[in-house]
Amino acid sequence: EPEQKDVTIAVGGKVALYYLPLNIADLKGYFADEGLNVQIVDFQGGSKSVQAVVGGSADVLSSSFEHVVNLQALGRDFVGIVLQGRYPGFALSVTPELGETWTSAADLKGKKVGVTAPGSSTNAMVNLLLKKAGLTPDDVAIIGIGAGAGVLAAVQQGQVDAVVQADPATTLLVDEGLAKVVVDTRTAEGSQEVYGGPMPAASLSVPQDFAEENPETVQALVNAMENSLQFLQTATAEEILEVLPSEMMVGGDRDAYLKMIEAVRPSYSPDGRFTDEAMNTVLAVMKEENEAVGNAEIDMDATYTNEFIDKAIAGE
Amino acid sequence: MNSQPSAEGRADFARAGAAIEPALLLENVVCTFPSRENPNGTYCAVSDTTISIAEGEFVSIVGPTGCGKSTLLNVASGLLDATSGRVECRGAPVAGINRHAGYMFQSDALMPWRTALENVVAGLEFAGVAKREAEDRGRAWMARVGLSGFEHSYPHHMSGGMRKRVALAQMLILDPAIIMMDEPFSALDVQTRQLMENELLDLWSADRKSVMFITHDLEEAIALSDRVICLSAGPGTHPIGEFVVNLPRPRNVAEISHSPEFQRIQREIWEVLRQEVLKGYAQNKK
Amino acid sequence: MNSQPSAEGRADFARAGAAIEPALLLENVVCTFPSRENPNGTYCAVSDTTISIAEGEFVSIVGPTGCGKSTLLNVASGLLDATSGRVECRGAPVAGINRHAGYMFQSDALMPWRTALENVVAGLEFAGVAKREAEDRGRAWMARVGLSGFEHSYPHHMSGGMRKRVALAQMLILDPAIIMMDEPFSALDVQTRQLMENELLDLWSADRKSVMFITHDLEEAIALSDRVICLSAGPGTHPIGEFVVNLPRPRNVAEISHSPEFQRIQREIWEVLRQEVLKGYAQNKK
Amino acid sequence: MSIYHIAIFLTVLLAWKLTVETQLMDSFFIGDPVLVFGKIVNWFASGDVFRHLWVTLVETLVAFGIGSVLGLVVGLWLALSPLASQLSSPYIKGFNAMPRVILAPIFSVWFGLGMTSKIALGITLVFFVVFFNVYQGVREVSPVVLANAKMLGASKRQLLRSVYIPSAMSWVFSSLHTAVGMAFVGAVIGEYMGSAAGMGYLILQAESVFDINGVFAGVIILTFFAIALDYGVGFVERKLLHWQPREARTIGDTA
Amino acid sequence: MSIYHIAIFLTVLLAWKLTVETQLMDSFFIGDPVLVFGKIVNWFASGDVFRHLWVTLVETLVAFGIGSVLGLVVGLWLALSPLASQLSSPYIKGFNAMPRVILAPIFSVWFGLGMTSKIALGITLVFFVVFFNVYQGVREVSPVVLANAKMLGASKRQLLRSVYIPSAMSWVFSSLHTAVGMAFVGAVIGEYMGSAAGMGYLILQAESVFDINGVFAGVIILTFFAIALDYGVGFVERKLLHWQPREARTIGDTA
Ligand SMILES: Nc1ncnc2c1ncn2[C@@H]1O[C@H](COP(=O)(O)OP(=O)(O)OP(=O)(O)O)[C@@H](O)[C@H]1O
Ligand SMILES: Nc1ncnc2c1ncn2[C@@H]1O[C@H](COP(=O)(O)OP(=O)(O)OP(=O)(O)O)[C@@H](O)[C@H]1O
Ligand SMILES: [Mg+2]
Ligand SMILES: [Mg+2]
Repeated sequence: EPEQKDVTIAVGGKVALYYLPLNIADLKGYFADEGLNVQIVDFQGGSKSVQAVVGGSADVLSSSFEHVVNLQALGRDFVGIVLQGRYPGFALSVTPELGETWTSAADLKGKKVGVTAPGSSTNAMVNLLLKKAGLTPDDVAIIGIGAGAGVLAAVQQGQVDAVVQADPATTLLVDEGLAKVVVDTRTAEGSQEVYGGPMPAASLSVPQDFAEENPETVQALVNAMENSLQFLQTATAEEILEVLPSEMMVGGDRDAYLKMIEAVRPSYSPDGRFTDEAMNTVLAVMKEENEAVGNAEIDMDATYTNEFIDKAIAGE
Repeated sequence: MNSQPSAEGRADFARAGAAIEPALLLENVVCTFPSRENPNGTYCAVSDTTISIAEGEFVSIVGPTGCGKSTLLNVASGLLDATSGRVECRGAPVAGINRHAGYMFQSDALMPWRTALENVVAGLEFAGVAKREAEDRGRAWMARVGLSGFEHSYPHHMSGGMRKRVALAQMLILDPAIIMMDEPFSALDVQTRQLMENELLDLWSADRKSVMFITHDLEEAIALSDRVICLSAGPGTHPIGEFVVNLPRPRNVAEISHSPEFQRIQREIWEVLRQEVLKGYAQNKK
Repeated sequence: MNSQPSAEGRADFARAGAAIEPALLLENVVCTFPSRENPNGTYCAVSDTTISIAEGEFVSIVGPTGCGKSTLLNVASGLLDATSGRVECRGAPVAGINRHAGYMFQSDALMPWRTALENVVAGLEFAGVAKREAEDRGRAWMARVGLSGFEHSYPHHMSGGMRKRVALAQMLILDPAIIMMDEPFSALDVQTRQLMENELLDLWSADRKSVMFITHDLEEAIALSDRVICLSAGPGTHPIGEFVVNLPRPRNVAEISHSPEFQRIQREIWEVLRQEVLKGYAQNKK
Repeated sequence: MSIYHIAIFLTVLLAWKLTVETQLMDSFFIGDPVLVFGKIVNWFASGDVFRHLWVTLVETLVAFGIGSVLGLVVGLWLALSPLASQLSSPYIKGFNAMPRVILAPIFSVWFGLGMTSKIALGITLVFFVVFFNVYQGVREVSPVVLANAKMLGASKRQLLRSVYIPSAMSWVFSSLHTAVGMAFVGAVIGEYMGSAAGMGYLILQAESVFDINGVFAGVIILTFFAIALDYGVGFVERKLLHWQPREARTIGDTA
Repeated sequence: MSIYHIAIFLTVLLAWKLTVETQLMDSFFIGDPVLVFGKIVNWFASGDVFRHLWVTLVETLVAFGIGSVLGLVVGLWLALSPLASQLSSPYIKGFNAMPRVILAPIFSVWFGLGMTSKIALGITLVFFVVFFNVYQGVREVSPVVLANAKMLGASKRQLLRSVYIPSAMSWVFSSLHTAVGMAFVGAVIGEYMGSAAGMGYLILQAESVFDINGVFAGVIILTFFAIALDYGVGFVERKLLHWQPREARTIGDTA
């Protein structure tokens, strides 16, 4: 029996494929099955959802795991309870002209690179790539262009030469022939190339106190998520699509959407567990890219727990 | 013109003037305002009024307060459209602003954002007169109305009488062919008033303008005019008497009031008006 | 009080009144305004003026236009602080609004968002009189000033003279101990004016209020007052003459002007004023 | 609503449709009026939209009401108290220039994720618009009318009720027309920044899946309600300001 | 800027610091004044901020200028042309209520990601504030002053210059005070939604990594500039409106 039945989950950009496991759990009623009454509150950006949970107006955070590490550096103890994605799913796409001659991130020198927002994970990815290529962030112009229709406009009008975006923006860009993917972290190889290992993506996390006070609630959440992840592993793309309401279908184009689901499927975590390798990767990346994390002592063991997910798997 | 207690010879002058095209003609004018007393009610301020002013004629209009004098000037100046009736100026129907007329309003109408001098020269400025020349003429007019030294004062820093004099200069500087004045001198002391009246007469006699002059001061009306028209009390105001003033010109406003002819006319007008006011007052008082 | 051409016996009345605490006392009042002509300049409108009004005394103030009459009323009513000098009302210095006084302004001061009746009863409303009673008294006053039937008209739908009468009723309905009026009747025709003057005299004689009355009409000033004060032309206005009017009361405003005493006083005042106006005018005209 | 309004409306729609059809602009960015219309019909037919609309309308109305009253009260207070006005003026100006979106997270800490935080955001927008106009309106009171009321014995409170407020009314209403818009903007932006219901939420959802027609459908529905609310304000305005002097007109005046 | 203003300012800072120290409120949301101050000093010392500040100021000023002039012109036009006003009124009201943030992507389609799109956003905010006030201001012109000017022979154009505009000036300035804030909001929100530089960009960057001190540093810098701009408007206002009737004062009047 969960201690707290009504749970508010904060998420920035709910309908993004990035958070598909959460949406499936909600839409297929897995939360309800566990006796939870979940309300998903949507925010305009990831950082806004974090603020809502820190401020106590939401209980559970569905965000990229990097936020959990960042929060610890700021003295806010959150624990990741289940991982939704094992690869970030971002892709660096460049204009077709640039794509033809593309060799490495060094080609970005002097170019305008669009990211979702300055300081965000997409910005961090650009910085990493630049560093690998021996450049600094000052060698390019970083432009915040959001993740909506503005991305297509910016590329179409040549206001950016390259963008780092998740899906659906990436797929849409490619389908429209506006851009070519050159670095793709939707796959293990891409993640390896950029981050030096499997980079954890979306996760569910809760404040430390919440986990201590409501272990049954957390367990129920994790159970539901585990079911959702299993479903994603086993179901066909069509079956997944069945679950989703039409409002979530990007551009209303069924075939395109199926293709998109296929493309991102490998990036979902197969079991929801946090692996040591992933934890090391994210710490290393964050140490370099985030000033607060760079200056802080981070105890990675405190940022996540596999206790609940292990129970959930065992309970199957 | 229901009753006409005194229709002397000079009345023919007015008639004749009318025949050879009056400077200003109001014919069967009716003005009905929406009334506030009841939602769909109306208030007939002026009913079936015919007034004709010949070229060069000085006509005063007197009547009980609230009878419709200002309303008539508004109609004659083209600011207000009559409910029915014909308004003509020098033979042409008045549509929109009457361009031949200068109008000095009863209430404060100076532009508060302009200094006295800027107000006086406003009309010249609108007519495209060069700034230098306009200011020179403006200064001269400020002096004529006794306000030298107040050129740069704003209206709200002037007394009621000073504002009136600025308004007077503002209108007269344009030298309009038809002058309409609504109680222009009521805020002035007797002496200043006489100076201004003489100023007006000088101007008028120089090139015989037509004047439509509203006043509550019978002496003033008689001293200045060729003809005095009395209006009845409202509602449904109409002329109830017309008095031709045959006193010789040029007249000195301060002295003329002692002549017996003057006093006779004054008594006559007084009588007509007194009954009218009492009637209206009784009516109102129920 | 530099010159005092006529200091009859009744002047002692005023003096005596002053000794036993005048209703209103202005002592050595100076009013200097910032001038617009040059940035740091000043304009001394009133200089070193002493005026005392006894309880129950009716005092008229006359003077050339723009000399500072309204300024004095503003000081006496507490609306304007004098640059220097003492202002007392019934023995207490006036600080802030003079609560004993009712003031009828020279310019339109009605609240445009209230109908005539609502304007008339405003003072009663402020004093907390019940709505029903206030309206009844308001209606009666509307009738007294001859405006029955216009209760629900807004000020801008009324003529100039009608607005003045509403303002009159608005002030008198409060029955103030000291009545100050700034050219109250100048927008009224002669007959209505006499009706209103008589109305005012009735009210005044009923319980002997003190009145400070500004007018440009000498006949009016003499007919109504116990004393007429003449002011000099500005700048630096000060009293230059004080005339006690010893005509018997009750007076009928329409008839009194024929008495020889009346005409003598009128001539005297006239003479004093005429010189003053010409002086001011010549000065202004340079 | 005359025939002309409808004609203009149809012309705009036609121009929009033509722009899309001729590919003058990409329908991906400006949508397609037919699809937008379909979306609106669909929303209302399925009843999905009512819950969201209700939330947004309540937020808007409450923000509009509270914000206007606050603006009125503070505006009156500061206009009549020169000291308070002088001391607070830099802060008021500063707050007015503060991008409110940045306050959204703080509001959700204080007021939660429900309607209250959106209302708070709306109030911060409405308040200033009304405030500045009331402040100026009070200072524009005719000095002689004010002096007259004082002489008639009005207390400070009565001056406020009988002179300052009526005199400033046309200023207030002018600002209310702007404020209607601001209240909607506040509610929708608040929802857009983070919420679980409301038209802003709906629009954010549509935007996330690049459903530009959904975005426009939401915007158009909001617009209609804004116009309706504005008509309401105009109605009250005409009732309250019927005393205002306009150019005189006689009956039968055809001008 | 008197000693009182400084005293109040220090009190506010102290209260802020105390709130944080006593954990009355979480410094995660309201930052720490000392750190905020450090951040500002740092930004200026390193010169990082100048580029961003410049961008935002230019956007703000241009939006303010164009928006105000447009508001003035359209306001005058519609106030003097009843037909145009009647036909366009629902559209104006609708646009005013449209949540502008949602238009940001469309603006970047039309105007690119540079300054122009932010200026456009700012204009849409400034315009309506000025417009509604000018519109009302013109209709409040004293009928008798207007009639007088007409009788003095003023043409339509001269009426505009000599009567309508001066008479509406205090309305315009009242709206300009609100508009200063709106211009800043427009620029910052625009940058926040997508840009390569500007204070909004800086704020968003800080927000992404939960650097609330950075956010506040940005907001405070903006606020100071807004106050400065507002003083500029106030200065021009006092110059242009010095004719306005206020309660009469004598020299030496101590009240
Ligand atoms: N705009 C208006 N709406 C309704 N009634 C009006 C309007 N203007 C004037 N009236 C009415 O018309 C009548 C005549 O008004 P008008 O101003 O012409 O009087 P008047 O003769 O000039 O009076 P006064 O000598 O007092 O100035 C009055 O009863 C007034 O109430
Ligand atoms: N607020 C002010 N600022 C500057 N000067 C002023 C102000 N008020 C009045 N004055 C000046 O003071 C003088 C006296 O003005 P006041 O209104 O008292 O005259 P008045 O005697 O009432 O004249 P009138 O008979 O024309 O009403 C005038 O010269 C005027 O210019
Ligand atoms: Mg009149
Ligand atoms: Mg005066």
